[in-house]
Amino acid sequence: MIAKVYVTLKKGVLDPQGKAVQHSLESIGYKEAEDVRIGKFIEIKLADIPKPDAEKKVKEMCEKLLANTVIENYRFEIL
Amino acid sequence: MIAKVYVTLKKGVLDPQGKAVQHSLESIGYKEAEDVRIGKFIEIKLADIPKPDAEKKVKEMCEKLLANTVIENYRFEIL
Amino acid sequence: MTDTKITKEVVASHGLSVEEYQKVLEILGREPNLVELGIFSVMWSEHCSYKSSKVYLKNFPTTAQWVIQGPGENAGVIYIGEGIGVVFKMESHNHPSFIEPYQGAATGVGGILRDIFTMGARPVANLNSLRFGSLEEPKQRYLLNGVVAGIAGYGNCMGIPTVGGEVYFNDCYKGNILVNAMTVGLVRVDKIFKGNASGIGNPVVYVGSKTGRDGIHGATMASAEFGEGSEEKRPTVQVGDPFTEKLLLEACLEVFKTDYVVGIQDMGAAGLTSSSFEMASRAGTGIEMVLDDVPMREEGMTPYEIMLSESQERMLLVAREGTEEKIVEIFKKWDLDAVVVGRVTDDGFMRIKMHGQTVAELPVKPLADGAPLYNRPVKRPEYQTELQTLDLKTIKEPVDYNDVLLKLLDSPTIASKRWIYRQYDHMVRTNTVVLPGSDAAVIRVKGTTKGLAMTTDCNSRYCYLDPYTGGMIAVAEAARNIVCSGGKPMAVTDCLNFGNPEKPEIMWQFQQATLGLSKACSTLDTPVIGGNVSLYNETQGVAIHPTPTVGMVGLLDDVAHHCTSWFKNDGDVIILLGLNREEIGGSEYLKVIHALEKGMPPSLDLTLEKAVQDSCLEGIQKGLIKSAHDCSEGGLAVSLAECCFTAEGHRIGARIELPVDIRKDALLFGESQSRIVVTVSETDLQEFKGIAENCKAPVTVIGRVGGERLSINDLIELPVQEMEKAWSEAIPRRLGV
Amino acid sequence: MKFGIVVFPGSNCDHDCYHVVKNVLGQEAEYIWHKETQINGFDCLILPGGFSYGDYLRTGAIAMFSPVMKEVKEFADEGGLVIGICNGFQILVEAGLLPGVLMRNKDLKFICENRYIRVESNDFPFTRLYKKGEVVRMPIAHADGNYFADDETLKRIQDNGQIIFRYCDADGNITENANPNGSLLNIAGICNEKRNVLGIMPHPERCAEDILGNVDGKRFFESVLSSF
Ligand SMILES: Nc1ncnc2c1ncn2[C@@H]1O[C@H](COP(=O)(O)OP(=O)(O)O)[C@@H](O)[C@H]1O
Ligand SMILES: [Mg+2]
Repeated sequence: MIAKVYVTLKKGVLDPQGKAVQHSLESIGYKEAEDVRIGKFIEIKLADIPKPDAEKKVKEMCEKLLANTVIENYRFEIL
Repeated sequence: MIAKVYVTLKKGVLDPQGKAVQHSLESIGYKEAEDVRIGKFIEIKLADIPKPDAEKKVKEMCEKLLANTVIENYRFEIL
Repeated sequence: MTDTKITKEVVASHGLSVEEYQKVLEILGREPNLVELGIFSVMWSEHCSYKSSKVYLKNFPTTAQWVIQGPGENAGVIYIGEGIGVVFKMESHNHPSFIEPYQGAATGVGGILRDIFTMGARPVANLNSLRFGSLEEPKQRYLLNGVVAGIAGYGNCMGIPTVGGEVYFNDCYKGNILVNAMTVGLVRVDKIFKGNASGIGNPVVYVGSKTGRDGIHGATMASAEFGEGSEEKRPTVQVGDPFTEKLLLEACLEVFKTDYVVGIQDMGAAGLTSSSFEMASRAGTGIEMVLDDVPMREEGMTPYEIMLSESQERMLLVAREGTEEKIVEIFKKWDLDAVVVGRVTDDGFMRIKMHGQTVAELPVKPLADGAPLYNRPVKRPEYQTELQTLDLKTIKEPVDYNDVLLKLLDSPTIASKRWIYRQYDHMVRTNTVVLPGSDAAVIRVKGTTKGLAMTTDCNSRYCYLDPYTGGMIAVAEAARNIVCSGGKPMAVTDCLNFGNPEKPEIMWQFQQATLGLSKACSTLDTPVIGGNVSLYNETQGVAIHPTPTVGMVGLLDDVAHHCTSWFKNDGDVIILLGLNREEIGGSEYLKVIHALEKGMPPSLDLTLEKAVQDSCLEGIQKGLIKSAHDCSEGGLAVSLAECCFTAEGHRIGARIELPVDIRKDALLFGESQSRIVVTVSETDLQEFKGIAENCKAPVTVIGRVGGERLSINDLIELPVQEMEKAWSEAIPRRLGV
Repeated sequence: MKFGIVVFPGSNCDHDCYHVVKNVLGQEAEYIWHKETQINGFDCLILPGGFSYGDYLRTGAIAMFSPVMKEVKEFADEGGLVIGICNGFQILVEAGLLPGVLMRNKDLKFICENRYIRVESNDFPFTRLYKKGEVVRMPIAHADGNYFADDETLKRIQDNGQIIFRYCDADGNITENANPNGSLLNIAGICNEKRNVLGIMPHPERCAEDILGNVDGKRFFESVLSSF
């Protein structure tokens, strides 16, 4: 079982990294990239546990460790 | 139009960050997280251009800047 | 938005008291609108107005022949000769760091750096003073990790070496950690810039990052006691962008080389509001600003949000008329926005416009300088007498002194901080002559023979037990550290961290501590040239120990004559300068071994202190002293142990014979002040003794350097390696790394 | 000899390199702004340490697109001497002038401290004045110095003698303990096949003066001089 977690910066939170990348893309000719936000993509290999348990656990992991909920949002899917 | 780019470490490339996170998860009681790999999740807001063009451009951005193909794979979707 | 009705609730939610709001009405002769209320609220917050502390700050000695700029500007400046000024200041970022340790600490560093380079100086060194609860708690480990990474992340990227600081662990900080950051910069004294909006008609230029909705009400947050619901305030955290700040630094320094700039100030707490009001107030002018032109990161921002945003990496600059375009050009080179957002006016009003409407119109002076000032009630706490009572007869002397020494070396407050400073780039700029790990850090001043020594110090347990003595000791200890590195103490910046000033007991602590600081600064001739106050460091009614952190800078005329704390060569003579007294109140020994924070802190005799410091400094300057290390937490035994192993890759033992005329635990672990352990070679002994006698400093030869063990009388006998292991692993072990 | 020191936005060891070249070695030095599209008259280029573009995305990744990099490549192709120190090394690998990548340190932390490194090869402009196998002490200061390359590349650079510096202990042993960041084969510095481009993670410019307590890095610069 695999959990895929997406951690993104909350709206309105400055993303210096995204800003620098957008700027760079623009300067090498990709004007169509109007905005860039950079987050994390985390893949977790889970032991085989019932899916509802997995959902619960992964949510906890996100809250406690994977996302900094002060400035980040997260979502995940379990496959 | 939004491009979502996922950059992940190639198989076989060590992921110290993933390992550290797995270790922390374990130490706070999440034994079911057997392996963790950490990648990037990049969202690009694109100007409205035809989708095939967008595909081509985003692929180029990935090859040139967003991923280092010595150690990373990428995939993307355009929405 | 401007139409929001100003109800009692709205006023209260802006942190203004009923009386304060009354004063607002008097000043305006009308009701403020919401934008105006927001401006009042941040300008009159404790953080910006110093309304509770000002009466006491007035007591600080602030002048000396070498002081070029005292308190009142973005940072103070001292003169070190050859046309060079040293600019330095310390500031707190306590509350934000508790909420988001990485970003809180990072933006704290970013803020203090801007205070320095806004003066026209190039920052050359960072320091910090950090305090956490016990590392046995996971939350505290998380906070330590985040804060250190944040300081490193910002300072390293800026290319400013972080050369020193201090870290304490005490339960009193578990709900209110302290993160105080200090920056030292160098400036040519004829090129100092100030926060002045003078010259009617001059353009007001906004430079740096775009404005977002970051940290709105941050300044008010820093002035409110933490309640249960403070986690809710999270989105007000700002994210730092050290890369942009690095560009801002270089761009500003480039602009400063021209004659385009009339005045400049960073947008720190309360952002555009405080920078514009303070600059206009200092110059006695007004400003008319058009907010539509402010570079914005988000859509639909209101005037209220723009004025109160605390987005980082921004400056407000007043330029000579006609130079606008050239300024814009320079900032453009560094990929930064620079936009004219207003003009200096002559009527003493701040007039703010947006969408063609005037959204605020406020008199500058009353807002900037007319904040209500409080002479808050003061009361010695009921518990103070009991706290200071310590009957030595009830304290059992230990059986195994080796064991006690090892336990003290393993106490995180005493232990090696290498895990922390290893994450800081402390060598960039190739000036760091004495790296972290000795007493004060020393950097050279390129192009001269000079060096600067710098340190931060405060033992807050002493301040808790007796704030007056504690305040004095903070200064004395800082000066002692400077002297041990070969510097002459020059001046002080402080960061006064206390609890809720509305409580008379806290205000008493504040009063006593600042009086103590003043006394020591006067006697040691180290004026206070700037600082910062952080109040309301309380959680659920429990305050931190009073923590008046002292940052001090000293001067070495010849940087080659610097000194480090560790023993150098076999056979060197070990000398104690100063006196051992039977003082164990407030010691780390009492806390770690007997679980008590009680008693009177060690006494401080400033005359003795001066004598000890003078003799040590002269001995170093004459090239006689090979190592110098002061006695602080853990007392003489810990100091001697540290001298054996703090050198990089070089351990060496010592044999010590101490005269025993006091309790043995006090002798070894008591924290009597005004003591320095120095070493000289046999051949220099007489000459140095002569110097010490001249200075009236008590000198005792206590032993010799050599071997692989430290032995003290028949009390301590330990392999250096074993002591080093305890000391160096204490923090990493607790962090589980 | 004339050195050019390339300044990217976020470079922060540019002044340090300049200082050593100019004031310690007494040579000519000039800064080169990263937007420069013409560079002439230099004998050696230094890409200094720092955080070009904030190290955002990946260290060195954004800087490789700076206009000046085209010039740097041409200069290197024509056999000019190019040194990348720390962030400069990271830029050179991202730009493909050197093989491999520099990943996050294995303990994920920024590390600043003195380290021992062993000089693996001295038939080479940048190390001529060191002895082969000599152990020197130099500061490191980086968060991403963990050298990685695929097996094939690694074998190739080994066979070609492109590994110039390796982390070791005080006695010159290449051990895991002596490796600060997880680098493969304890690699601290490599060169290209033509041996005119060098990447080094430690900072020789930080240990080239007596007052700083260590002069092991001085011979690095003197080597360059002597081979010119
Ligand atoms: N504890 C203090 N001791 C001396 N001066 C102080 C103290 N606190 C603040 N000051 C001075 O008051 C002025 C305003 O400080 P502050 O509001 O902290 O500046 P900033 O606007 O950069 O936050 C500065 O000149 C500062 O040096
Ligand atoms: Mg300021």
